[in-house]
Amino acid sequence: MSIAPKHIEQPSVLYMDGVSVSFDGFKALNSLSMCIEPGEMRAIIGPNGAGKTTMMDVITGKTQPDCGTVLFNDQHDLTRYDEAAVANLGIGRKFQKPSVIESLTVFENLEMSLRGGRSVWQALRHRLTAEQQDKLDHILALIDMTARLDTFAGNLSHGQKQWLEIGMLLGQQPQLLLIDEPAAGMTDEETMKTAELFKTLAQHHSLMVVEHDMDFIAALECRVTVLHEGSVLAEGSLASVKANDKVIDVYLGR
Amino acid sequence: MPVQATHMGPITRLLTQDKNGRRLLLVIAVLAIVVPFCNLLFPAESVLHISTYTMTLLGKYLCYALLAIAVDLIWGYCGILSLGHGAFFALGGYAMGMYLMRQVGDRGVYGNPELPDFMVFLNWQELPWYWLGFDSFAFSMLMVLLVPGTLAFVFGALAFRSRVSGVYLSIITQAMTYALMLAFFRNDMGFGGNNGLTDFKDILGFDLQSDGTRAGLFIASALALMLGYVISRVITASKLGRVLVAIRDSESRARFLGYRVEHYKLFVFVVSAMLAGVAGALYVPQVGIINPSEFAPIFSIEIIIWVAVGGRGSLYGAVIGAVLVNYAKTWFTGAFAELWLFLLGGLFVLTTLYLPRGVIGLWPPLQQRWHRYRQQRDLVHQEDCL
Amino acid sequence: MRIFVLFCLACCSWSAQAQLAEADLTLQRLAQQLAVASYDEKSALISQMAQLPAERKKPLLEALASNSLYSRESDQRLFVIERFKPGERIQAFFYDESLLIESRRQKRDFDKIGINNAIRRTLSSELALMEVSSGSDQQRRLAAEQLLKSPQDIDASRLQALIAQESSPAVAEVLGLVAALQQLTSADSSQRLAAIKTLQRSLYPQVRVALVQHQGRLDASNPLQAGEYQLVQKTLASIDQLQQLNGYARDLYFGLSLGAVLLLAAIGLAITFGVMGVINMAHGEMIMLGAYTTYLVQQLMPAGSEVSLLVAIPAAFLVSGLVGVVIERSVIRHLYGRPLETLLATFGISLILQQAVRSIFGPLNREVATPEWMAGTFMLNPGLELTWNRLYIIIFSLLVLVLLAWVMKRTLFGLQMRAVTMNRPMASSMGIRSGWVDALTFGLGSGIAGIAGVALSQLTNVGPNLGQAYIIDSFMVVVFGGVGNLWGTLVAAMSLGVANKVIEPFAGAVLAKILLLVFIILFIQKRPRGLFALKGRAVEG
Amino acid sequence: MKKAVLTRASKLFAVTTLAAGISLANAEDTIKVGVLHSLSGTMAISETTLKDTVLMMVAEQNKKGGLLGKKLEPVVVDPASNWPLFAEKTRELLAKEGVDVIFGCWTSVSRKSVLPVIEELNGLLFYPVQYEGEESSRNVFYTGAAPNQQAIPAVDYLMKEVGVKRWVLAGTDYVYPRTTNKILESYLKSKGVDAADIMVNYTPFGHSDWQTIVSDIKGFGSAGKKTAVVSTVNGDANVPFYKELANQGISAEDIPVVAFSVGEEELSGFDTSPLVGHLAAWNYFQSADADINYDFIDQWHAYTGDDSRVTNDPMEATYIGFSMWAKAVEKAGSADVDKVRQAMYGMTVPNLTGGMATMNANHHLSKPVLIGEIQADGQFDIVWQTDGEIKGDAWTDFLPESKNIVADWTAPINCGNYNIVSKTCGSAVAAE
Repeated sequence: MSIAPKHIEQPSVLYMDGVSVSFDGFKALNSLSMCIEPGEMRAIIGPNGAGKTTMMDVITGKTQPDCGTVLFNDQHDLTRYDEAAVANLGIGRKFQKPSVIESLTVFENLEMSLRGGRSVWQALRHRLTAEQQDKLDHILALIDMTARLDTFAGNLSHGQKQWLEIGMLLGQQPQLLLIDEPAAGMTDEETMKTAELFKTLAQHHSLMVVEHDMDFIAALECRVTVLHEGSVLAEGSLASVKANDKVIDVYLGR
Repeated sequence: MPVQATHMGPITRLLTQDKNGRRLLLVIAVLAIVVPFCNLLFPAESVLHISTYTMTLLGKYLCYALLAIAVDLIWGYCGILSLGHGAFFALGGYAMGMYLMRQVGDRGVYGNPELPDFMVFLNWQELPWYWLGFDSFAFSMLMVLLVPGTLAFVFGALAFRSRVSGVYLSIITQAMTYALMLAFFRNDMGFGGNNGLTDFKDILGFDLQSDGTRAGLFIASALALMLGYVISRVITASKLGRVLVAIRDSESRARFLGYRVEHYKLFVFVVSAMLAGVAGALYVPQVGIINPSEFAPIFSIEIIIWVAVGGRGSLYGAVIGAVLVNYAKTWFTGAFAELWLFLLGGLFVLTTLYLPRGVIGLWPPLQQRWHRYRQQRDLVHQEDCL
Repeated sequence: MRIFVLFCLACCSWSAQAQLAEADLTLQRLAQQLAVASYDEKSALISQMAQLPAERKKPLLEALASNSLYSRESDQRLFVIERFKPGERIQAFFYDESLLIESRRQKRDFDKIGINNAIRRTLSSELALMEVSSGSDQQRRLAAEQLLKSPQDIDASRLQALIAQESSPAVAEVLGLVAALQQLTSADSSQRLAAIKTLQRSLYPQVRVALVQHQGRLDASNPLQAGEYQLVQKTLASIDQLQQLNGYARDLYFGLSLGAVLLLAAIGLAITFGVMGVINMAHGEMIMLGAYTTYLVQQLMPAGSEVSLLVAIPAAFLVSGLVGVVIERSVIRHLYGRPLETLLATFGISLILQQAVRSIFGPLNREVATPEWMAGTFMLNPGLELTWNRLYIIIFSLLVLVLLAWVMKRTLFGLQMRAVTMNRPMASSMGIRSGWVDALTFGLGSGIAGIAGVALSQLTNVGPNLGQAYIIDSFMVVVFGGVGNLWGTLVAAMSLGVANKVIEPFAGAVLAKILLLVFIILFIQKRPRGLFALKGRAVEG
Repeated sequence: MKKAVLTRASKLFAVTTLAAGISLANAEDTIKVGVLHSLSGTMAISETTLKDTVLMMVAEQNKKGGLLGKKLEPVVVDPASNWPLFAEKTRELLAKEGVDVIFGCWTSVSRKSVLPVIEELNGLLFYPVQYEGEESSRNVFYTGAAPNQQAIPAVDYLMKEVGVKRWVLAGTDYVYPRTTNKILESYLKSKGVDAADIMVNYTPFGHSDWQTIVSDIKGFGSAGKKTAVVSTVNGDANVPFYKELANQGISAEDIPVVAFSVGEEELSGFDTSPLVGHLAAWNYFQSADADINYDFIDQWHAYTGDDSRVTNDPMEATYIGFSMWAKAVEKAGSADVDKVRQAMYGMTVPNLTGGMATMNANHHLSKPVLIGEIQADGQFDIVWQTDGEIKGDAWTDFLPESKNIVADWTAPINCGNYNIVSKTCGSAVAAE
């Protein structure tokens, strides 16, 4: 299947067209095209080396593509921005390995993530406003860590770190969230709780979730894109994708 | 509790929360008053007299302590391991040295009112342009900040924008100080070559040989150290400080949170370089000489070692480390002239192996033991009462 | 008939012997005069002695040239004394008498037959003349080259006779040049022109000097001399052109040899720092230990000084390697994952090692002899003499690198080493004893540093500060080349060496070094992970 | 070899126990002798020997019953080749230890660093190394050579005896070579040497790659005129320099090198056989033929327990300084600095080359100048020497700015930089 050329009347949060990246001759992304609409939640699956992480690197400004277009909100050419600028445009990223600041407390981690005040001078003069305090309380409640706000992030369990990182994403108030394998290392119960959380989030944000756990993806109840060798292999509902012959061949099939 | 703390101003927070810092400031303040007092007011025979030797030695330690704080600020809090911080220290020192040299005026051995002795000696006809202005104290003090600051800015802007990090950054800072050392060794540079700048006469009209001036310099060093500590503490206690820690622990997380890591690194690198410059400027009049060996890479490594011995990432640990290692060096080179390298080397190895958090890492366990002892004693006491 | 011939031969040999004996007596008489002669008189005496057909004149003159000829005050007997040290025996030259030195004060009894550099010059040209008619091809050529320095010292007809009987074309050519230099001052212009033609393609510096002097004697405006003047000028121009090419070649060679030194110094660090991630400040001291091992090996086998250097290579590898293993097991083992603390600990170790060496061997530099086969120069052409030791060091450094690359890529140990450094837990779970591999890897890096010490002992001071001189350069090379990449280290070392030597002639040694440091700083901005950085996701972290 | 190592180790042990013991036996009835030489760092290679020399002299003096009935007590500190540390240690010696005299320093910069402290606290320093001159401090006695006691005679020798017409002045880039070369340049030009026949080259400290420079020297020397190299290359850089000279086949007959910083000790670090005939200029060589010298060498070997140890010029300078100081203390009847200083002027003691050393009022010695040729055994063969002793000149006459300055610490002048034209002390006044 092929993605239709971009129509102005169909707005998108993220638009990628013909993106290719190669490392020393190895094609990590091969003319990848994809489009995410406002408020959409999208799950990405694909075998190892399919280019999932590289795709996220390209979106977040970490890796420069060799060619192709990456547009955010139909106006910002993301290839011209670096990580910090992309983040400040409103794209949050969660890594596969939980990446929180271990020698800061839960509270300090979240405080750092709050939107605004990114310049050195603002950071030096920073005071927490009542509005920001409310926002923090809200996030703490959402990720269920109100009781742990003084704990050093390094002392949290794996699952808690994942949640803290998601909390930090929320603090950024991004339009688009890129989430890499959130369910890895979580108990079944935590996994389902996370899926519920994402569905809540999807009411206000666009989400792109990379995941291996099929149960989790099923619980998300969203469109699924299958990546293979750096390009899109199939796209549609989980059921339709699962029925796709090509997908069965490379990924699900024996 | 931290919720409230963040509502308070950083300085208030510093005073209420930084218990060890308060103790340190108190100790320095007491030193700043007592040492000059005992030196000037008590006669040499008195038991209370503190000799000029001890005072200049302590003054030197204070300068080193400020330098160590500068290094701890970037290494302990931001993870930038600079193996070239001696360069900023030396540049500050040279700026001060140039002022002191100009103050000599026509009292040099050749009596040239314009040129320092070494220039007369090497046939310089006129003062090079970069020496202009150093007859003014204000200008020189500005240069003490600006020269190291500008070098740090240019170097940092290049390196941090290109995302040079880790050992690569350490090695190019080392290359920087090494190149500067070679350059300053050249007599053609106009900084006195290997002999450097020496034979100073007075500062702001006060005779450098007099005890009063030395006491004044000692107080100035103590004040500079206290100020340097407070500035560093204000930075580390603010949100800026937490961003620095975030950069140290996970640079990419900080980036993806939208912080321009290079700006933060650059800011703190420049501040640190300026602190180092001030330390150098106060050091020079007290030891009486500035020479390119302060640029030697080994010296910069030694600074790192002071901080590591004291314990990085706490600021007061750096102060303790600098004083401790330098005191050990003073003592060893006098008492065990032939063996001191064994002792110093052994100290470094043992510290790394058994005190990974430095000397200050010893404190919490001791404190805990003390508390337990007190509790037990109280318990026994209570039982006795019963 | 046969008897007659035999008789004649006997007669001849007897009379020859008688002549020889007589010549030796004259030699002795002249030699004894040396003791009281002035420097000018000595020169004359030496020339006279050189003319004698005496058998022993060569050893005598050689002893004189090496400043070891003494005359005993009491009886003017001549003695050869190599070193005046109590406990050594000295030998009289013309008499069968030997003497044990008991005290330094005995030196009083002897007068040294002093020579100065002018006499040394006369002596060496006389000795060269003696050798030019005897000795091997190589010796004869060297002797002939010696004659180039003072062509007027030799009689023209004698020179022609030498050329006529010379069998080796190479020696004959040099002798021809000597003759041409002589003819350059001839009054006959056709002879001069022929001489200039002979000299045309010669790159010996003496030839150029002689031509420049000759040009000075000529008057360009004189029509009789104009042609000759132009010929000289043309010859000089072509010589200069060739010399310029030689200059480039020389700079390149110097650069490569400096690069080889940098490479040797850095290779060990490329393992301990590059592969293992230990910021090894004690690396320089491993080099120093290697150099001291070379010294010790030479002390232990004084007679076999020619091979001692070869013995020192494995010895230095073992000594430094063992020290490395001990350091790894006792200190560094506890510090994996804390690279910056390895800096602190190894710095401490380097101080301890420096002081240990200073305490055991003293602060003075130690003498490491250069074996005969490494000394001196080889001649690519007469204008381009290159030093043997540098050539050996270039080859040696490449050998070490290739050997190391082979160990890393092709042996089981290399495989385990790479496995452990890439993924320690995985390697351990596969049954690799990672602790053991770590120790050996560190030992390997240290041992190679020790080998570098053997090479450096040939070039520089063997003293407690040896290591300090190379540690910073080593780090620069490894980082410039890209940490963890052996070929990067090679390219970095060689390019820094050559660049340094290309810049040095016009910027000076210091500025060249400063420029290179600035270049490295800027280069790292462009490629933050050195020349040969690994790309892609593997580097992430 | 093994024995030497063992004795060294045991000596080390002895010294440490001694050091520990001394601080305990800190009694009033001793005269304290400070020793301020680097025992670690880059200068340890040269300075450690001088520390041992002083300790040997002290032990010798104590065997003779000390001075004024008191024992001498050495106080050894290690300024670790760190220049600010020299100043600090001087203060420690004078203020904390209360030493009566200091023997120490090697490099000019260390002396410059010590100078303000020793003047402030009115101490007494004996400085035993040849240096650039242009200095005379009330509190320092300079027992090494001034430029007129080393450089000028050496150049004279090369010019007159060897017929050198073309000169390479090669040195390490610091003040001693710079000054010496400046003096020599002006001296050579005054003797009619063309500027094109002088090549000046400076290298950094510890320079180790001499290929290009030696090859340049070779090129410069092949221009047909007799060429010589005047080397003020310092310390560590000498070994690679000489090794490169040997390797590139520059022999003494072609281009002799005369060095001012290379003595027996430097030569003991490498094989000198390819360097036979190269020269050095000093005020002393170990090969000097004098009874007092043989005694000194025997004493040195006995003290170090190693009879391969060599002696050198700075050791002789230390020896002279110590003997003079001891004699001055006896003469003054006190170790008080000012009294000793007064007693020093005109003081004469035998030097080790068979002559007499006299201390002049400018704090510099009168010494003979010797030229030696390097021998295969690492010793020098003395080929030339001045007729008598030459008086050290604190301020050279060959530089315009110091031409009119003299030093004289006796009445009525009593000044280290006295301008003989304006007849004032300190040129500051003279300039007005």
